[in-house]
Amino acid sequence: MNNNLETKIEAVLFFKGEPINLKKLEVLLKVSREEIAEAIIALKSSLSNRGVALVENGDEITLGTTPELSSLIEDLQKEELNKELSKASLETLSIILYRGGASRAEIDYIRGVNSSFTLRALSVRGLVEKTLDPKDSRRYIYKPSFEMLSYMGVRSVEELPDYFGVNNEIEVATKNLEEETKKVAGEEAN
Amino acid sequence: MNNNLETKIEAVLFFKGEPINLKKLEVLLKVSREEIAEAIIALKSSLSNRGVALVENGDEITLGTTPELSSLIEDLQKEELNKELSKASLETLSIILYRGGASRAEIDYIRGVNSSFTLRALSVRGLVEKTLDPKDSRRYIYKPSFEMLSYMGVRSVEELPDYFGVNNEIEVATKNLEEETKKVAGEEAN
Amino acid sequence: METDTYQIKVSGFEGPFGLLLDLIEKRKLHISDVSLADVTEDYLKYMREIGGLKPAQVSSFLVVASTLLLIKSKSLLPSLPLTSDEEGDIKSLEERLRLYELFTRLGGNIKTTFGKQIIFAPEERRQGIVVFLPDEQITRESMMVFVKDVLGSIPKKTFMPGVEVRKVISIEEMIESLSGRIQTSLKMSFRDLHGQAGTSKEEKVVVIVGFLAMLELVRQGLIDAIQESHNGDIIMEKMAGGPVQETGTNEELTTENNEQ
Repeated sequence: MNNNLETKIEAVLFFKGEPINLKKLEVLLKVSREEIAEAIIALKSSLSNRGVALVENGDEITLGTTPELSSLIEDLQKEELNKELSKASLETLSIILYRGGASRAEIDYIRGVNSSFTLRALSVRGLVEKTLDPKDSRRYIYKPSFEMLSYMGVRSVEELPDYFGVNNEIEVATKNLEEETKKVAGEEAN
Repeated sequence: MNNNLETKIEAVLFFKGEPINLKKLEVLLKVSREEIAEAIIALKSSLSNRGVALVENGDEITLGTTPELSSLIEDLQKEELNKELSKASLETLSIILYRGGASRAEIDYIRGVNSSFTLRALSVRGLVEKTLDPKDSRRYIYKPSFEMLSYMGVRSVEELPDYFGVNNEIEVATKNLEEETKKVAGEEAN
Repeated sequence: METDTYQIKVSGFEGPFGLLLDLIEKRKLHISDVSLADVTEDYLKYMREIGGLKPAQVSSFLVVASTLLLIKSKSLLPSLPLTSDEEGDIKSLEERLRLYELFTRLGGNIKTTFGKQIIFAPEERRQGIVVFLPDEQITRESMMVFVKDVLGSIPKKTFMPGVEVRKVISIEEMIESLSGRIQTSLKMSFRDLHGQAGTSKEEKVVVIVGFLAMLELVRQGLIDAIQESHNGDIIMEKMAGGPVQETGTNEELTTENNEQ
């Protein structure tokens, strides 16, 4: 039964060829979130030594080629890959990746400069995505995209280098951040 | 080694998503036909109870969703095709119409986000057509399909309301955005 | 002197934190109010040499400069009274700088990893379904509305956050008031210092007088920096145009600026 669900998810992901929301999987396969979560764990382990990998990003999952075979697939790729990141992009991306999403006010606050242009450029490149903040519908949160995780060769943000080491540090350091930036956000157009 | 070859074949098949000739695999992976044949047997058995299956047809192989799940995939397909177009899709379509055909980069600049998935959705429904850019063979131009134009009751895009005004505005905006992005990119690169 | 050996590459920094961190690291210090006071003069020297920066950049450098001035004044004259807002500014500068340092370090991780081992999504499949499936939302009118909405939402130019504009406009005022406060506090400190061993007293006064002179230089340099920037932005108009006006007007201008 559960095994069956795992193969169903795999088939759906393969057919779609793009990220799918877990909520959508629940509805489509008529099962609970718990069952989905369990099946995903099983699928991940089934795919652990294969040519295809499961990538997770927030509430979405997708399939991609395994990062270890990157150079093989890169030769087959027709479109040009842009592997350049400016200093401003690196700073902005590290905040978004390691904080698991950030508002523009927070990014501006940490960087000490206006980041709207950098964010737009990263968004055009598909490396970050702008979504409404679930906690505050008046503001936007920038989140890492699948494209970003793919370029980093990680199956989820937890696989980022130093992720667990710095997570706690960030938690402590950014405790006041939300309070501080809320004051600023109210006065901004964005 | 053989196991390694198996995952390589799986990754290539997954990435291409279409039938591949065995001869081509030999060249690509720099191995003999025997080694390919052996790896294919292994891959077939690895995939025997999965959501994705290996399909052989003469000298060609490909990956497909497992036949047992065909009704699930058909449902998904139907649902995909019949669902309402998203705001992103409508926005993208309107740019393609009023630009009289646009590259993905141009659409991305104007929308400020990456449009690859959206363009895919529009293509699948036959609303737009992808052709190679005659000016640059590495990129594609998306054009409204003939069916799209006749559905809208126009013989050509020029008959769209306020076409020339809007077309000119897009032209100017694209140029400005491209220039400004280049300027920023140059500065950021130090 | 040690400070003279610093080779600061003008315009090598996008924002003030990169510069500050660089100055602190060159002195092999950690982020603290003490190290910030130490690098204040280097920072202000950089500010004076700065040229050709965009108004938005100038503003972020100035905001930090004003906080550094407070830190430096306080370190010279511990008796200088600070408002709670000013103390907050100092604390938050340290905090922001630590955060910035952390994320710059993590940015290094991204730099070394990005694009090295890529996970590829499948290519677009060629044999797409060739059926035509329109949507009743697509009409001549709706398409025109959509395209005009998209064009309307393109940002025209990068603008400055409102808060920073106001801070920039008041920095000239702040320098003036700071000079006054230091002088007052210095007179009081004279009495405080009177009974103590006299050697450091004169030295200290010399340092403080030097600092006051520097404040005046910064004020001049600041005006130069702003005048050198490209025209067309409200900040230069404000700063070059003379005395500062009340905040209400500035906010209005900022909003206009955003919406242009």
